[in-house]
Amino acid sequence: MTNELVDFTLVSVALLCVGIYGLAVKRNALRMLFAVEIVVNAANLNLVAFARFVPDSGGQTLALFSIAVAAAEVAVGLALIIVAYRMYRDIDVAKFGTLRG
Amino acid sequence: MSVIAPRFKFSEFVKSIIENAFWIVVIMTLVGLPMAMIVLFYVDLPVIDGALVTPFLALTWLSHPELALPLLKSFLTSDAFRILAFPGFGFAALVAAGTIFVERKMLAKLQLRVGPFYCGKIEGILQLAGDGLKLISKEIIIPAKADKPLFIVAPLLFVGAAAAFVALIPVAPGWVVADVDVGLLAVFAVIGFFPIITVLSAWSANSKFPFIGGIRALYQMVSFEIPLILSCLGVVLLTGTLNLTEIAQSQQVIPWIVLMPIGAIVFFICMLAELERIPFDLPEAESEIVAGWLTEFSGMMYGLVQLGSYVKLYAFSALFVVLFLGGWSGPVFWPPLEQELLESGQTLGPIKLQLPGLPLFSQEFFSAVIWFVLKTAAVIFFVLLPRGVFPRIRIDMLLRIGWYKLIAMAFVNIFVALGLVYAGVVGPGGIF
Amino acid sequence: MVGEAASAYSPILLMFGFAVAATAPALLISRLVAPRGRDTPVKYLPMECGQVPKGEGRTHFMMQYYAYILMFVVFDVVAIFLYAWGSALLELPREATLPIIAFLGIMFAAMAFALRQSGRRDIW
Amino acid sequence: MEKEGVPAQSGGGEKGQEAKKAEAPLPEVDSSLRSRIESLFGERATVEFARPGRMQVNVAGKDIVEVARFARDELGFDHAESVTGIDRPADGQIEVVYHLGSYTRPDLAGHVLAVSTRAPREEDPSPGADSTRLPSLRGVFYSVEFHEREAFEMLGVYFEGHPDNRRLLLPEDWADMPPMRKDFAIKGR
Amino acid sequence: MEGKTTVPALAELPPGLELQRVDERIMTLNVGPQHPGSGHMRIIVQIDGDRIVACDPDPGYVHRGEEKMAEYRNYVQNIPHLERPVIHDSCNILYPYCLATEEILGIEVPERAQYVRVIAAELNRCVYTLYWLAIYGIFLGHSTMFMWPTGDRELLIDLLEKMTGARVTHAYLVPGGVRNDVPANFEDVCLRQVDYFEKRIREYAGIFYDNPILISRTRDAGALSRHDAVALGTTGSVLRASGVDYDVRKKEPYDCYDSLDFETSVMREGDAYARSRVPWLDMMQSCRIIRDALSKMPKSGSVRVKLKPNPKGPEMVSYKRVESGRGALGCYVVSDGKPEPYRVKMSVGSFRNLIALPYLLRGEKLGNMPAVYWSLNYWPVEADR
Amino acid sequence: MADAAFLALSVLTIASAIAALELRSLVYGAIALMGTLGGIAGFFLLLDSPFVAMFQIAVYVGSIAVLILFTVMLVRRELIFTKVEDRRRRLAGVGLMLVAMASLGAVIVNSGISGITTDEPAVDFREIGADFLVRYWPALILMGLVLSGAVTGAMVLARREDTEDDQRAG
Amino acid sequence: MGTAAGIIRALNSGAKHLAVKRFTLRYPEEKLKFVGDGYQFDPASGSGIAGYKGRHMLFHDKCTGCQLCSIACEGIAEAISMVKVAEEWKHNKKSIMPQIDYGKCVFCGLCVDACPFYALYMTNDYELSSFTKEGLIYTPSQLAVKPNVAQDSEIVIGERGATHG
Repeated sequence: MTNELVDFTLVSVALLCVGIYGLAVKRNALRMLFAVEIVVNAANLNLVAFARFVPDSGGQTLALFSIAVAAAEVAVGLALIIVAYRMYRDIDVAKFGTLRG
Repeated sequence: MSVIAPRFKFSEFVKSIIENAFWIVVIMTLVGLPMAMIVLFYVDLPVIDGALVTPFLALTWLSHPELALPLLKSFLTSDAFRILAFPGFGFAALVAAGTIFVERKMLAKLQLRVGPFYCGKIEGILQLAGDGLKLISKEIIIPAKADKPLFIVAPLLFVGAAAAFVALIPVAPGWVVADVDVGLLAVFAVIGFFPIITVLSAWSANSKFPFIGGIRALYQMVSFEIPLILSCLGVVLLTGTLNLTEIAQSQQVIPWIVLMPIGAIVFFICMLAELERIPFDLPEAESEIVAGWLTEFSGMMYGLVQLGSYVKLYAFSALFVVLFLGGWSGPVFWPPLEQELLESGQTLGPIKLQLPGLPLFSQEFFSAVIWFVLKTAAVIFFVLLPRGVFPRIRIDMLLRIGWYKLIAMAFVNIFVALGLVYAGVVGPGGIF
Repeated sequence: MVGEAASAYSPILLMFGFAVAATAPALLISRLVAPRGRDTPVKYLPMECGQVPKGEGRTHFMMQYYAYILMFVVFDVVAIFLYAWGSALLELPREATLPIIAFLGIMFAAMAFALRQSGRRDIW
Repeated sequence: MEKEGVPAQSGGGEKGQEAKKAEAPLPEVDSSLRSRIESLFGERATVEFARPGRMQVNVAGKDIVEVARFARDELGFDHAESVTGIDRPADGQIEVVYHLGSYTRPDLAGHVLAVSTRAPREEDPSPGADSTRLPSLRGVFYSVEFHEREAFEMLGVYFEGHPDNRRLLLPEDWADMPPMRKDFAIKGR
Repeated sequence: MEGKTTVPALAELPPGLELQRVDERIMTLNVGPQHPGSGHMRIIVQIDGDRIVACDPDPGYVHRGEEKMAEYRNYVQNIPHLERPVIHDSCNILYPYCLATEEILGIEVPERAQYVRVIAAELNRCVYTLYWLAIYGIFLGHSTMFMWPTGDRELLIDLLEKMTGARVTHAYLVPGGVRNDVPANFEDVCLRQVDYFEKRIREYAGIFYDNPILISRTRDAGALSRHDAVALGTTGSVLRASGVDYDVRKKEPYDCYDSLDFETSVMREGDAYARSRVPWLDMMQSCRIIRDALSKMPKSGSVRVKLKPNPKGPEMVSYKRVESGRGALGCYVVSDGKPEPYRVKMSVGSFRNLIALPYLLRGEKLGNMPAVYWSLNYWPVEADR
Repeated sequence: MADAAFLALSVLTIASAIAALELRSLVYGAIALMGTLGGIAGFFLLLDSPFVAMFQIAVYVGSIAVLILFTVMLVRRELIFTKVEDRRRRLAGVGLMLVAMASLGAVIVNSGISGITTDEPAVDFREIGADFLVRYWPALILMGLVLSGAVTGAMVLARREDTEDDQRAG
Repeated sequence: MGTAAGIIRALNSGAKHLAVKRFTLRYPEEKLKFVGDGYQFDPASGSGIAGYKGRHMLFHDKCTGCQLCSIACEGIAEAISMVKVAEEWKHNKKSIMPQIDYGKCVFCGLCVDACPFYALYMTNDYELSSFTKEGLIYTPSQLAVKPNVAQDSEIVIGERGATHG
């Protein structure tokens, strides 16, 4: 018995939902970043899965792009969190009253 | 009567031995035997000469020389043997132990000392065993405020990651634990784990010196990873593959160090930094931060980290050999022997000359392994030599070297390789 | 067959598992064999050169080189990206090198800026 | 050129020494130093003794900064070599001697000017809080910083104006009297 | 009476010690006393990341009270005690005490004894410098530079043992000369071993002093300008590395140094590298002095003036200086006419150079701390006495 | 074999994703996030795309996780160990998650993609490189710009200025 | 390029020393050779005779029990105490002789200088370790025994460096 496309898609959906839950509930900036990462990874999984079952290297290429952009996003996101932490001495997004410097 | 060193009591010693023996027997019976059964249930038993080899059959055959040979052969070609012994953990640990001993003796020689001398009668050859015994019989002290799970697991993870690195190294044609398509990338993926383990262990110790040392280690490993990755790109450009076995085989004619000396130098320097060897042993700079991220480790935990780091040393040296020094390629030592001599030996009067092992392994295999080991030993020598020659450098200088000089040199190397490919020297239709 | 490639990678995991399993007993044996001295609270203090520890072990601690970590995250991606190009180089037409040159040019510019920033002492 | 065995101090040495001492005249540098100090400060600074290369000047506590500044700016003594505290229970005083040397003036290279001053001594010392006080010379010579801290903890002389009058050598929880006082006896002696 | 220490408020701290900001970024690190990179002393450094914000040296872990003990023993009995603070440099640390005591007791030292003393002192200076250099090597992570000097030190220790009968704590110099004459064929052995020794220390250049990594590590680390070096009252190699040509052996020659041929080694840079190189140059000069002294030494003669059992001096003071391995070493002896000195004060080079430490370390990298600290030619036990 | 591996990986991935969000300590959360990312890499391996898998490990686990861990260590200790969220919101979140999961899952299971499987050989990873430079090279340039923008922006943002206290007040 | 040259020179210097002879005294097997018979006091010149300052040797026929060695030691190590001996000497009326505690002795040799009758001198024996503190206390009769010290090895300077030959 081999794996089917739908299995991977279901896992991807589950991860996506976990990510959405995190984004909706968590108020900790770092946790929200974690949730974003989970969502991005769910998307990547879908990309690669479809690329495998509909043989085309484009899906993998796109996944690579996606990972690279995620790295850039994390770098900027963490820099933002550090700035916010410096300003408010906290990483709770509810306490980030104003983003004006 | 000091409290620090309790006096040795023979009765307590005997008691502890008996207790340990008791528990070992109990655990083996209750856990070990069922585990063995479960494993045997799942393992794909080999079929030799049409007979399924069960453990009982295997034991029976072992007593018969002619039947034992194919059995042994089938064992030698199994994954288990590769992981346990030859290109895997056993070999790496053996080389690591040898490295530790050679390092101590060589450093002593360089420093006009004697080094390990008394343990084991001949030049302190058993010193390492003594050290191991010492470490294992020391009390493990975990700081009260430490994060215990992480703190205990970190040395094990370190050894595990080093072993995973070893798994990717091909030692002889076909002799590699995991022969994967993107071997080089897998190597980088494995290397990426070391900074994390280091910084986690440093964080878990909850003490100042390990924390500073861990963060230094993080900076250092992370900064030298990029030149390390870039310096290997030249080889990939020339060979067009990421498989380490293919890379090694591509150097039958000429090792890449001849064409890309800059890349080899960059790789070597980055290797020293990743291994935390002097002159880059900042994470363990004892004059500034005691022992860096190893400060709080005691007893066998420290020993495990040391084992891991020397296994890592072997793996990196072997990777250097595979990438730049042509792996196992080299002239075969003696002309190929006749098959019959290999199998049944030669009768010289009353003595029957047997070549041990040759019926099991081919001659090319021996030649390859000898070349590989020789080359690796040479690289290890050059990794060890700086320890006696250079002082430690400073963290800002280190980062500056990594980010400015080495990356620039790595790019120069890439363009050199590109030029070689486009000039038609290497590649399809090229000279090599 | 989907999932064939994965089997080639399982030995890495097995090797990792075996190394952990083979060395973990060393800790256990050490635990069994080693003498256990009397427990005093001082024994379990973190190392502070013979002084009573002051302050926290883990502090808000950045050192002056945080910029290098940020740079690492981005340039690690770039470096591994180059492998996608490098492994396929021999099969590619020669014009295909131009985009990568342009890409590298952009990254060199970014790197020059980042290195200049990270070299400045007063802002980290 | 100074050789040992030339005691210039009066008072019962071995025989033959007095004759030698009388013969040795002071070199020109020393005598000019002596005359400059004596002419400027007069009564306030008495020259205790002057030998080739060595001179000791006794001053009162209130004048010490002035003398030191004069020695630094006019005479060319640019650093302090040591600060010695001597307990004089017989006089009820604690003597503090600053040994000043010069790196920048070549003609003074072999000279040491000792500036001695006295602080009142208390039978029951409480360092830092009693009358055993002197003005600090750290404003004049940076190099006396640790020496004065040592004198403070060893003899209890509090240096007013010293920015960091803390313990230096003794343990932080030392609760006995300053140990270099003569009434602090070593055990068993 | 109750050891009341005055804790200074923040504003009162000296310029070298004020905290720039009290911040959670700043971490207080106890370097020492039980630390591979501090000797037996404590340096409390406050670091902001990798930069040292403030540094407070705290010697006083091995306080012996030598000065107090000296008030209870007579002039000769003090000899084995006073050499204890720097056992590697024991002849030099006894030298000013002997000179001062001789002045108080009114003794002339025989000429041969002067030369023997100088040879012993120079050998001891080399022994000390090698030990110091070894530790400097290990502080910089250079293990070979730890082993070579400790090994080569054996050559000189062997010579000193032939001279004095002890390997480190010689108790050789006494008021009035030296304890015993040198053995019969000492000149030949000494010349041979000193020649070999000089050859050996020249080899340090390739692996240590000309090592690019060492140079880049210590160059510009803790640079001390000429003006600051004078103002801080530093001495010895620290002073000479900053370009001040001051050597007590030249400026105020004691014993027979005025008849010997040597030069003062001076460097201009004033950084840790220059401070580490000057003692090495000094060792070369020491070899030169020893050879010169061996050739000029009277072949025979008395080496010791016979003292009375409990010698007494007049009521006087004496302050004598010599150039020890760590710089000018002054001994201030106050005599009140009794067989015991009234007060013995040693003004030691380590203590004087220590003043420069907080000054130099501020703003340095943490990695520079051992390099700068030990380049001050500092011996913790001597500072502590 | 692939199935057992698949099941194990899905359990590992989803469980560690939940753990990354729910563990009390942020450091353990970051470790759990590493587990998720590693699990995704395992899926990539199962999908015969080793290049993407190794890229995922090297980039995500090797560098992004390092950065996250480092940032976690930068914040104050009590912030690492405390969780701030209210209960009602959390329940709503769980509900939302379950509903979304069920509906999306139902849609996918009932759509046409169920039952798709393939026996074709996997794409060679070298084609990815060819893709990059032949077909998608404008995207590559664009990504270069994105990455350089990211590193520039992050450097400008993260540097510390000693006027930060004033900023907080203002 | 200067850097590269320096690095190569340092590596060369290190590798070169792999061939230099080691300079280690293998102590229990080899023992150092000392000058003469030990530190003694020469009545003729008023100064000592060079020699190793090891364990003392006491000549019972010369000791008068004058306690000068003990007094000299009092300010230094307090290692010497005078004890009764069973022997009868006509120059030693009180029958007391020094007993030395090597747990305290600092081997300065000032007791030898102090002895006006040359009854004490120091020998080459330095292997005084003992498992008990009492074992370090040497009575006059133990001090009278002349130690037998093996000494064979000296520094030899050769082509390939110095060794303890």
